[in-house]
Amino acid sequence: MAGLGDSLLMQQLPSLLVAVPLSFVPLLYFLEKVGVPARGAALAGMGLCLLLSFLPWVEGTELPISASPGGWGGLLGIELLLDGRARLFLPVISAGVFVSALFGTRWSQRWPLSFYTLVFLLFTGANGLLLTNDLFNAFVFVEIAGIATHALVAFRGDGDGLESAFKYLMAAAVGGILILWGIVLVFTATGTLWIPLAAERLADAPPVFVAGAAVLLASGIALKGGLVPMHAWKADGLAGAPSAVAALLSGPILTALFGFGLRILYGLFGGFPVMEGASAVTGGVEGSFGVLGSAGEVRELLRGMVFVVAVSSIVAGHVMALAQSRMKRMLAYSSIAHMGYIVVGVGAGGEAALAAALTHAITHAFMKVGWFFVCGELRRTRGTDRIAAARGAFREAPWLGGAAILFSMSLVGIPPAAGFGSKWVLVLESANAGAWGGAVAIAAGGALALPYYLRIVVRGFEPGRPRAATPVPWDSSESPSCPEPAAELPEGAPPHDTTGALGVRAVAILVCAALILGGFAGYGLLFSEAFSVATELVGSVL
Amino acid sequence: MGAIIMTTVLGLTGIAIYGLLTRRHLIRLVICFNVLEIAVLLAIVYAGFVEGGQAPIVGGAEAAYVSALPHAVALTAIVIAASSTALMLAYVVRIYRTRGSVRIERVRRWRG
Amino acid sequence: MRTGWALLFSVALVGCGIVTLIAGVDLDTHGAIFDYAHHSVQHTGAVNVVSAVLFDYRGLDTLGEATVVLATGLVVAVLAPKARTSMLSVRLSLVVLYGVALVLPFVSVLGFAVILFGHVSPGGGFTGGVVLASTAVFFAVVYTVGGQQSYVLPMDTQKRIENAAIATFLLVGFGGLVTGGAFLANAATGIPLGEPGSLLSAGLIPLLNLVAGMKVGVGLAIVVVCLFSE
Amino acid sequence: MSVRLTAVVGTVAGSQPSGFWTHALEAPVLDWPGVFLAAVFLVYVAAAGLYLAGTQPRRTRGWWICAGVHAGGAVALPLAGDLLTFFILWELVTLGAVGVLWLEPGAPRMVRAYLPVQLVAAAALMGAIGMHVAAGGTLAITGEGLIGGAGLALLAVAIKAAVFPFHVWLVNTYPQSRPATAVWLSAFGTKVGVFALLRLLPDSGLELAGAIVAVVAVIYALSRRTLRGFLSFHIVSQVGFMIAGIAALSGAGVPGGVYHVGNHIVYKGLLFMVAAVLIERRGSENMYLLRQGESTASPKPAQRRDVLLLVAAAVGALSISGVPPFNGWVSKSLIKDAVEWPATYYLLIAGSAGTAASFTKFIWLGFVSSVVPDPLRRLSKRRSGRGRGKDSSAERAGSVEIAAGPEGSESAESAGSAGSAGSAGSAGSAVAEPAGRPGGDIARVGLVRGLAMGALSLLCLLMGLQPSWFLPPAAEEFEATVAAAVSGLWPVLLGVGFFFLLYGRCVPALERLPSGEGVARGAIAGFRRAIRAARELHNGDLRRQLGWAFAGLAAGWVLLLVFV
Amino acid sequence: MIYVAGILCALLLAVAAYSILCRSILAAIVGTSVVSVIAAVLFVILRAPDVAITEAVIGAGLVTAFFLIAVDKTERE
Repeated sequence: MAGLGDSLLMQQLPSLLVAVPLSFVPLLYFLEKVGVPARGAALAGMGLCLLLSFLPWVEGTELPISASPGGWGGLLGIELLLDGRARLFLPVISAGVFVSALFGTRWSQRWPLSFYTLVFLLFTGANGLLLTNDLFNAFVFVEIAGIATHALVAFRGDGDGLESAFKYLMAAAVGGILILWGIVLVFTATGTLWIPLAAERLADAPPVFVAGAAVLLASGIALKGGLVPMHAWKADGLAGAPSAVAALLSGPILTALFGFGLRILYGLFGGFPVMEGASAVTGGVEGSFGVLGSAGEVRELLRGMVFVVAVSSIVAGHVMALAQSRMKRMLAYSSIAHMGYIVVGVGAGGEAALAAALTHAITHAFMKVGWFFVCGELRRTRGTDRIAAARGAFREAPWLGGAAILFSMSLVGIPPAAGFGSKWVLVLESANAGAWGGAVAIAAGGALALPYYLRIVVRGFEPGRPRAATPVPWDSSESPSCPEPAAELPEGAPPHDTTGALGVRAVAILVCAALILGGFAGYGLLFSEAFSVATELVGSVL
Repeated sequence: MGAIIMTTVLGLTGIAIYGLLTRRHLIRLVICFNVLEIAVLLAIVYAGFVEGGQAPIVGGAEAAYVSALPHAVALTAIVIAASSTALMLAYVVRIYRTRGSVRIERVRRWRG
Repeated sequence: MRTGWALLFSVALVGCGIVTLIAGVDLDTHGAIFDYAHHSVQHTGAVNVVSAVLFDYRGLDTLGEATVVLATGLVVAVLAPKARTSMLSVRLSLVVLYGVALVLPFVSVLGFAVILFGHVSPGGGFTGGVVLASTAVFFAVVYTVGGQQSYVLPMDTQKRIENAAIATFLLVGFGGLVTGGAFLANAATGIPLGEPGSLLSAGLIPLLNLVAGMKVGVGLAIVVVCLFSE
Repeated sequence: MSVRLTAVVGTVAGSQPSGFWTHALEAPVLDWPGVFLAAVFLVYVAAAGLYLAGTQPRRTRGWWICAGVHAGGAVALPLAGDLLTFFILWELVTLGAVGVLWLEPGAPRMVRAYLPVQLVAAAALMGAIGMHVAAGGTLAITGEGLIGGAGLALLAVAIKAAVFPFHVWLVNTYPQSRPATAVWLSAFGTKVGVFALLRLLPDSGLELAGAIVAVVAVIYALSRRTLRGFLSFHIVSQVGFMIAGIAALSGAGVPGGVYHVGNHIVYKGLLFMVAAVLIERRGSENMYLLRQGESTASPKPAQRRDVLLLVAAAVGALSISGVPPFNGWVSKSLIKDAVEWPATYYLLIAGSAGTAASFTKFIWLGFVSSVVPDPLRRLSKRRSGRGRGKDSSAERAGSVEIAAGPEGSESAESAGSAGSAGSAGSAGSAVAEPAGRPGGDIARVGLVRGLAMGALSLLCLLMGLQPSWFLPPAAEEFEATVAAAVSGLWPVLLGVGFFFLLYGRCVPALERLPSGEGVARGAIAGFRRAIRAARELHNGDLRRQLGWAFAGLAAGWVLLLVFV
Repeated sequence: MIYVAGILCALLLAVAAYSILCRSILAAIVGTSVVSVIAAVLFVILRAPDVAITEAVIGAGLVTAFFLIAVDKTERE
């Protein structure tokens, strides 16, 4: 690969990472006109994008790679910046999208072209959101990803899917409006949409103005990511989605959103305030929140707000997940809790805790994707995602049970699974950075999380098929007003997909399981990479 | 000028949020969303306004122009908002087909 | 959500906004710190600075926006059940029918004009595209859609146009990548910018205008038709 | 920790993938308490495995796997060199026990009693480690324990070791499981907790608390009617002794405390074995019915084996009540010498006296007579009648009656018990295991289990006669003087006298003791209510969801504006 | 000019409030299209002809058509 480092390919890699997935949208259409099956073409294209996303890891590539479509640079035009953060997250997004597309066979059988086109649009949105260094362009990519996503949520076409899609769309639209408001304030204050320049000029803007922009942007991102108190739509939005789509939502999309949030936080507002004293330990930046962090009480207030949000997300997510009787809702609430974990790590400040948060974002993406795949398998064999209906499913397919156990262990934080490493370091480092309350909350989160995963696993290994859908006593999700739809399958979709498909789905699940195990073994390497990224982020503020 | 525009923007936002939180008719919610969007558009366009500037169509004479970047941004935002509106309405119609009503009480099957 | 709470929240947010904007009243920075108006002509050759920004400086936004429209059309098409055909419940008099038939050609011509002169005068791809789409709306409102698809372009053709438009946009982008060293590069590719103000000027911007207009028009037309045949 | 982690990062960057773990892990600690405890655990695993091999019905493979995980974690934990390994092994012990309980009949109740509180303990331990690191500690296990998060660590230890207010999980699981399962479980969990106290909080001057726990738990044990019920409460009480030793203010009690842990593993296991055999032979767990049950249940030849059983039971009882020259005597004497405050000393005396009394009751009711002697007034008939007749009190005491037939299968027995005692709730969970039905088995079963019990009895005697073989050379030599014998003996005599003279009068008062289970039940109910309230809050109303979002935005914004 | 802007803004607020609070959904839709038109005029005042045209065409034309279609497809009240 000599000379690859400075080849045109590498220089324009950011543009390509956005343009190539997008170019497969018309390509799929015309290829299907020619007669090429959409599925094969789409998977090939995603393989290509996966390859592209690994290019920055080639030896000799110096980061960051900056490319601007139109060649006008950041001030005049749009700059796409591929920094260490993007390099860390790009393979996660691509791999998540790839396995999800691999898994979504049933829906690709119904509308193959539309399904894969939408997946590619989502892919484009996620990549662009991660790469762009321009505020409004980020908004555009947020909207692309959002529209593609809730379109996929509505894919089932039945009432539940539509309700989920509508709720999700309303929440996402309001979140987009909030983000747009923040962008408008930043632009009004600085006169530019280019994040680095805006960060410079934000320093001498009135603090109240900056505070408004920060609050609006933060709450917009929180609303899209589902943090308390903006989490309420999330379970409803995921409950009616096909499993592959739910996996896309809580894997790649959340990762890209987290990456965008990091860029806003560190690139625009100059990092998160670090507690005094903790900075001495972690080498974090002492109280740097643009102009806001300079005042001590503001810094403490921000810390307080962030930790209230994070801890309440953890508690609410786990408690609500404990109460669910459907797997998808349960997993959605658990994602809320895990977002809380990550926010604790970010809010603790300092490189080490931030690195722990980064690693947890990555591991969480894969274990949640894997769990949603398991849920999809159960739904394929049982026709519903009720926990009660999973009785005996793992006994029939032990490999599925093994995968479920592995993902559950990872989500709860039990070795040997990648989730344990990230959670362990997250607890230690956030406590180390002075956020011991958050650390205790994360530790307690595991205790809250184990029962509801254990419930499914045990139910799955019980002998016998489910008699009727027996809800757990505290389940009130089926109200007499709107009864359970007779068959939860859409009219078009086959109850069981073709025999060949199961192999692919199994492959998708096993890939996730392998990634979880490998993530545990190679956690040291992952953490060191994340640590260098965190050092870069925090250092960019100084 | 600025005071007038900003008052309008804030008023529209307040009304729209109030409507989002209180109306029961789904289409009414979509209308509130549109009003919210229009408020943001006004803010964006005003962000580029310069007193006495000309419209950004470059004539021969050297003159002060209002900034064109917010206009481009606003155009993009308008189209995106229109797409979102179309999607919402499509969902509303489908929900009406499956649930038989567009009252918000009927989209509460997912709960708890 | 009870009314009182709603009032409280909206009033609180508006109050926060008032405070913020009052704090920002003395911000002298109005508009972008980069003065596009005085550079766009020699940069892009487009007289209409907004078109220059949309299709040259920030071409990626435009591409993404066209993508959003495409996604919308796709979703509405997926959601609309194919079999059922329905028509509006309103009945229109003969005058309206003929009137529309009389008006439509002019409307479409207007749309194309708005598109093609987008780089020299107000308007551009999106506006003209929407005007074109509104012709589809006229069709749909006046003549019943579904049964006689012959009035509107058939759905398949529309989709083909749409995808072709996106493909063209991307091809222009990749061409700029290869020749001009940047995705969506315009002047850097060495294409003559031409005489500012004339129809064939501003390099690739008219082409992109046309493409975007096609794209948006057809996409929104698809949305309308699908909403009808819901 | 940050020192460690930065070291990790420095070395791991670009090095082998598993570098993080290799750097987070430490070499095992091979000091005396760890090695001694691990050795005792191993011996007990062997003995209990032998015993279980002789019980019917056979355990499933899954059961053995879970039990192996449970015991393996317990064996390895004393040697853990760093908090990471410590935590992992702690989790393994918990999960193994959960698996074992899940495979028992009547699992849901036990798991519900066991799992949540254990998870709280694990979370508390993790949080404690986090705070320890926050205070700048390292992951390595050193002599001086945690420097931060002592409160959470104490909570974890208290739950895991079933210290008195947190003992409910124990008395709700061990007595409910099958007798032989209780034999396996009784040894590991609580001892791990006590050992965690030694490792994490070496110098916590809790000797008084330990002594109080010892006494209170003994009082509860005296009030129990079921065999394993009162054995479980004696676990709690003995844990009190251990804590008093390990946490002695003088700091000199560590050898005694750890030695007591080892002794307790041995003789309590022995006692649980005896209890299991008794329950199986007599077909009842109600101590007041053991003799009655015998007359119907077991044929005459059972008497001969009862002699051996009596020997084993006597050895266990003498050991636990600290009669020289058995091992309980040695460790208890060491603890009593180590404690600093006289109050602690006399509380420990009272505790051992109560222990002696209650085990006299055990021997008496189990092998001699079915009536509690009450020389002051002859209530014995009514008393034993109460034991059978009044189900309310019987149920409160958790007693279960089982009509044991030589061919009774578990279901039949539980049904019979449901019919007889009317306590159907707890019937299925405590099921006597009938001796091997095939004639050839009886001898082997008796032989195998006898071997196990005999080995443990000999170990008790040996640990009492030759403590110098087990105690660390550094610890002060324990000399078996007459004074020591007397000081170990007189509380026992006190207890025996108390049993024969006064116990009969105290039974009604004892049975009116409040049981701590109400508290736990209330806590669970409150949690349920909280969950239900949360579900009511999330009433899928889109406007409410958006409203929360706007409310959060407004609140944050207003706060920020106030402060900026 | 500024008075025109003021009047238009007042009108805008009034129409928006009416279209959100009024009872009939059709009136609300017409209200939104009126809001779009007034906003377009404001854009013209703010020297943004492109935005004005687009807003007029999309907001007042196309989106209103969407609304009308949707209302026609669902119940009216």
